[in-house]
Amino acid sequence: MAKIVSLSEAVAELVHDGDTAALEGFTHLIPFAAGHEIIRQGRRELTLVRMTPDLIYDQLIGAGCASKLVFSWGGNPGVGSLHRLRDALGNGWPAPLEIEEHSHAGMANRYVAGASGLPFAVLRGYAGTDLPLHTPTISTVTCPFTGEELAAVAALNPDVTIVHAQRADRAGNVQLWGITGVQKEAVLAAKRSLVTVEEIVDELTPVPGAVVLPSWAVTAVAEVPGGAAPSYAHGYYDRDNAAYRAWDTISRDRQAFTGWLRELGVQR
Amino acid sequence: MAKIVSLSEAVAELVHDGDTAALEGFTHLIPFAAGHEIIRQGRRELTLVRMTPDLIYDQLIGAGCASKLVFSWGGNPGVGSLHRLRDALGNGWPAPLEIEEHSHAGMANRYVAGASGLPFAVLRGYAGTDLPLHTPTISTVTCPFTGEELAAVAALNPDVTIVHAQRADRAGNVQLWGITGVQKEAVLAAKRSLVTVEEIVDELTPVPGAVVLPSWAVTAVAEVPGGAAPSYAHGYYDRDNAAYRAWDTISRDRQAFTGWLRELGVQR
Amino acid sequence: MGAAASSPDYTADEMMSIAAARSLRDGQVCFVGIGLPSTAANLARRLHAPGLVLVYESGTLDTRPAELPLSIGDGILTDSALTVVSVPEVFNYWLQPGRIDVGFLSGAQLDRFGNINTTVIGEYTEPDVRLPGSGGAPEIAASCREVSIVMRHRLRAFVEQVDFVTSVGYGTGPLDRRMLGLRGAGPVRVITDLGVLEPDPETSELVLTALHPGIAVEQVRAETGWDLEVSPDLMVTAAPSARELETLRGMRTVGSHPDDRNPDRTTEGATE
Amino acid sequence: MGAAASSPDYTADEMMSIAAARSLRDGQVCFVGIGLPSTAANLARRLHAPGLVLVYESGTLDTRPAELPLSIGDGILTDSALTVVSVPEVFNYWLQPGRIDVGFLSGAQLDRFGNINTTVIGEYTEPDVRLPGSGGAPEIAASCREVSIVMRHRLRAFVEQVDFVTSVGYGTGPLDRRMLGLRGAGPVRVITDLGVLEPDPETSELVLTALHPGIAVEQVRAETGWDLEVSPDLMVTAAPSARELETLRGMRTVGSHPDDRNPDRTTEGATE
Repeated sequence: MAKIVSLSEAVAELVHDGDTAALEGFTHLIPFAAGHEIIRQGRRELTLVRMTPDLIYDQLIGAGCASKLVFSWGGNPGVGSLHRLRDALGNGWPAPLEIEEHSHAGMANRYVAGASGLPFAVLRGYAGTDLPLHTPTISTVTCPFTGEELAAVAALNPDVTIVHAQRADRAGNVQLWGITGVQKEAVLAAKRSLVTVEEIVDELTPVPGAVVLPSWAVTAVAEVPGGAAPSYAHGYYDRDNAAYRAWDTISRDRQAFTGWLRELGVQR
Repeated sequence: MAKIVSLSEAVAELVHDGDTAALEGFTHLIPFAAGHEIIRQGRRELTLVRMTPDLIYDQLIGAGCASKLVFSWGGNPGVGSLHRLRDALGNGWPAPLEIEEHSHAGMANRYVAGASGLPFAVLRGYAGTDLPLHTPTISTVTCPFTGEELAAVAALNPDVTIVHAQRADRAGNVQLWGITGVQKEAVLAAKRSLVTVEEIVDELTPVPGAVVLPSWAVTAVAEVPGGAAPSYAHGYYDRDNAAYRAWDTISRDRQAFTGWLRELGVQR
Repeated sequence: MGAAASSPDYTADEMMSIAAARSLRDGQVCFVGIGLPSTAANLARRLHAPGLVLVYESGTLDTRPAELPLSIGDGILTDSALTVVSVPEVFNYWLQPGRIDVGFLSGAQLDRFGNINTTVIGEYTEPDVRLPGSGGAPEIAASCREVSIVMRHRLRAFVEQVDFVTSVGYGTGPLDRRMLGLRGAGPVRVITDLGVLEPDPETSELVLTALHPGIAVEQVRAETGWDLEVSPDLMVTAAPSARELETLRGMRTVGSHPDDRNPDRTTEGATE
Repeated sequence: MGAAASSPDYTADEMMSIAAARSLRDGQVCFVGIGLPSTAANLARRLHAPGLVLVYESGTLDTRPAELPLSIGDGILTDSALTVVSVPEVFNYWLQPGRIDVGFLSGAQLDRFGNINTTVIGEYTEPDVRLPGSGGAPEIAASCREVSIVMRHRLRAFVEQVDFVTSVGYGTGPLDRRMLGLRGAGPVRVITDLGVLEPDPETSELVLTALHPGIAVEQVRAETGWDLEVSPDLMVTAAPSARELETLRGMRTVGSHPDDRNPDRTTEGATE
């Protein structure tokens, strides 16, 4: 059964230096508040896993929390590049960053395999691309019935997955809706999981298109209203597109970024 | 885009002698009316695919429509055995019946592979059981990352899949809810598909837990109110448990069964 | 035969259901087949385990039916479920990775190593009796953290070796599960209408560890097709309490009918 | 440079979006990346293809946004979708089996065989420019029945050979797709702000098949890094109609802002 705890307790207990951590949410419901708490608590040497690194990983990388990034598309959606990511990759600032690069289909299937208790997943992918030359978690398998060769990707089983959802009930059952991305798979693939929610309610009224994560499949739930901003929480608040644009300016410059970190409450 | 047609037209056009046909629905939403229409139109030599053959396949088999059954659990749920199935297997009446037998997990994954355009699926299954000795669509694959051996099952791609749903709109988009079983996968795995629905409506109001099949993924839709009886359609009518019990008596006896066929409008 | 003669207050089947219910602990996640397992799990939920989480292979997660379902896919399971997932999902995301604490199984035949047959009696190609088949059982047996087997204790069912291995218990001995890559612990108890069998920790062979009240060891051995060993710590099951019996008898099956008094007619098939 | 000088009524980018929109037929199912593809597809839906089915990789199926989304996962896509599925499902059940008629892609580099690079300029381990990466593009390129590429025609982008193959066009020639097991037809057209390239049926090399109004062949060749062949049947694109321009200019991006006038700033990444 999921424990209901504060965000700082949850991060202190569930996210350790050196962990493989996945913060998921496909544009929608990105767990920004949890990411910021990881920065504040000064975690180091994380392997950060996420299909679309987005601002949240640009911030974690810039803050020096990560030593490796596993991803499939690293940009500021609708705006441009992730400058902290580029600075880490190109100049090792503030720390060198290793990468493991996949396609979306590959990453999604890695989570599916992880959630399914399988060591790998099969897909039609990567054939003819240069990705397998650089990514050891891409291989091939042969169909035992047809002899056809297909792509195989290694399962992802993060030490900890963090997602944001609209609601949980007092028993810790979680409900999210709108674009639900790979959140279910990312939570089920992980050894430990934290779900931050907009609100904790007495009862989870059914919602069309909702994904429900039973309490017994989640480690901890923390109530964090606004915890997905500047991304959005369908039915609660909209995406703050201006903040995404403003990040382009902040993140281009190390000094501006350090100022942003200071505002977050981080001294460096 | 799905065509909206009558049930008899749909069966005439989409189900051919010798086809591999899947009529799916896990206890709920079993497409009985479509099955009866196949009996009436006298199809022969079908390979019938279904996780839980249930009464509908007992009827099709007894009527002589099938030459092969692909399945994972063949009983009258909550009542007992399928006597027409047993008579076909044991005595070749009215025709010999070949079987291809799986577990539920295997069958479900065969549909998943079929829906995904993959030739096979991987699962933890069958190890140590006697099923692989008799079922050639069960094999093994080795994980290219860990060396672990896992079960592999061949994809199912029926010539035609038939399911029943609560509603469709006039464009042929389909909506079903409650226990949704493997219906989505069975439809997506098939070359052609027919969905019978309780009603055709102007607009598909969203329903919690609903699966929506877009019109462009369905071949034909036929309005058949009550088309799942004596199984049930969540929100429309309940399961007729008495009919399931009564079938035990009818199906035990070839003569009683032939009388039932006659009532269905079949002369033999 | 069985307990009914010496215990006029309850039937042997009732003792079996109650013993099965008692084996479940509050908060466990239980994968439930129809018939006896469903009766036992729903009974436990009404007695000592209100937080028992029931998962049915139809995809209904954490369901709390007010009445007993007649089949694994009854509407009553949907209405009371926390959520309903697809059948591929229930097997791939919920059962396969080992998220289920207890799987309940039954069968037409059970052997000394806890292997279950729900496929055929006799040869596969020319069977004496064709049974329903596997359903979800092989993977329930493989993947649940532990398995409980509930079935009536009859000589024709408790056999030296099953005619067909539908679901693996311990295979041919204590090393097989690991060699086969099965990650759950396997069958940790067999609850019958006569008593309870458990695997010997050394050999994995099922031995008699408890008798229901009024049942003699010889009665059990007479209904067992192998030379059944008896645990030195043989227990006697507590008789059903008034509350247990009352609760069990008060559970009504959906759309009920005089025939529904025995909700276990389908025990020959492990699950649907 | 480009068309703007000779055609004061519209920009070269507008011509490109309109040409891309025209390439879509009513009733097609289209896998849409953000930026130019999303603009073109939504424009087509408002013009001649009201029944165009848009699928975004965020899992929104058959979505009809009233405004243009800024990102691939905007709420506006959910609100107007027939249904929303998970990201694994959109790739596995919808893209992979070949259910999508047209995939729209863009890139930082495109080569003579239609291969696309959205990963790095330079060496992978020591890149000159690190680009966003693959996103959904490799499998879109592999599995859609056909692919349309939309990108600005610049010498640095239209190269002899891409530095990194993120998404396969025709590989090294006409036999590669079959040998690689790719089931879609590959890129059937490249729509730029100068004209249209299509693969030669024999060699699969991209050749110039249409010029936008006011553009000269030499202009295109000057912006192409290989010895661009010109089709003997070279066409001239029809200039944008008033209705096309008006509709394009009337499309507003969600939460719009002066910067949103160019909804294609992210064309360096094929999709998110």
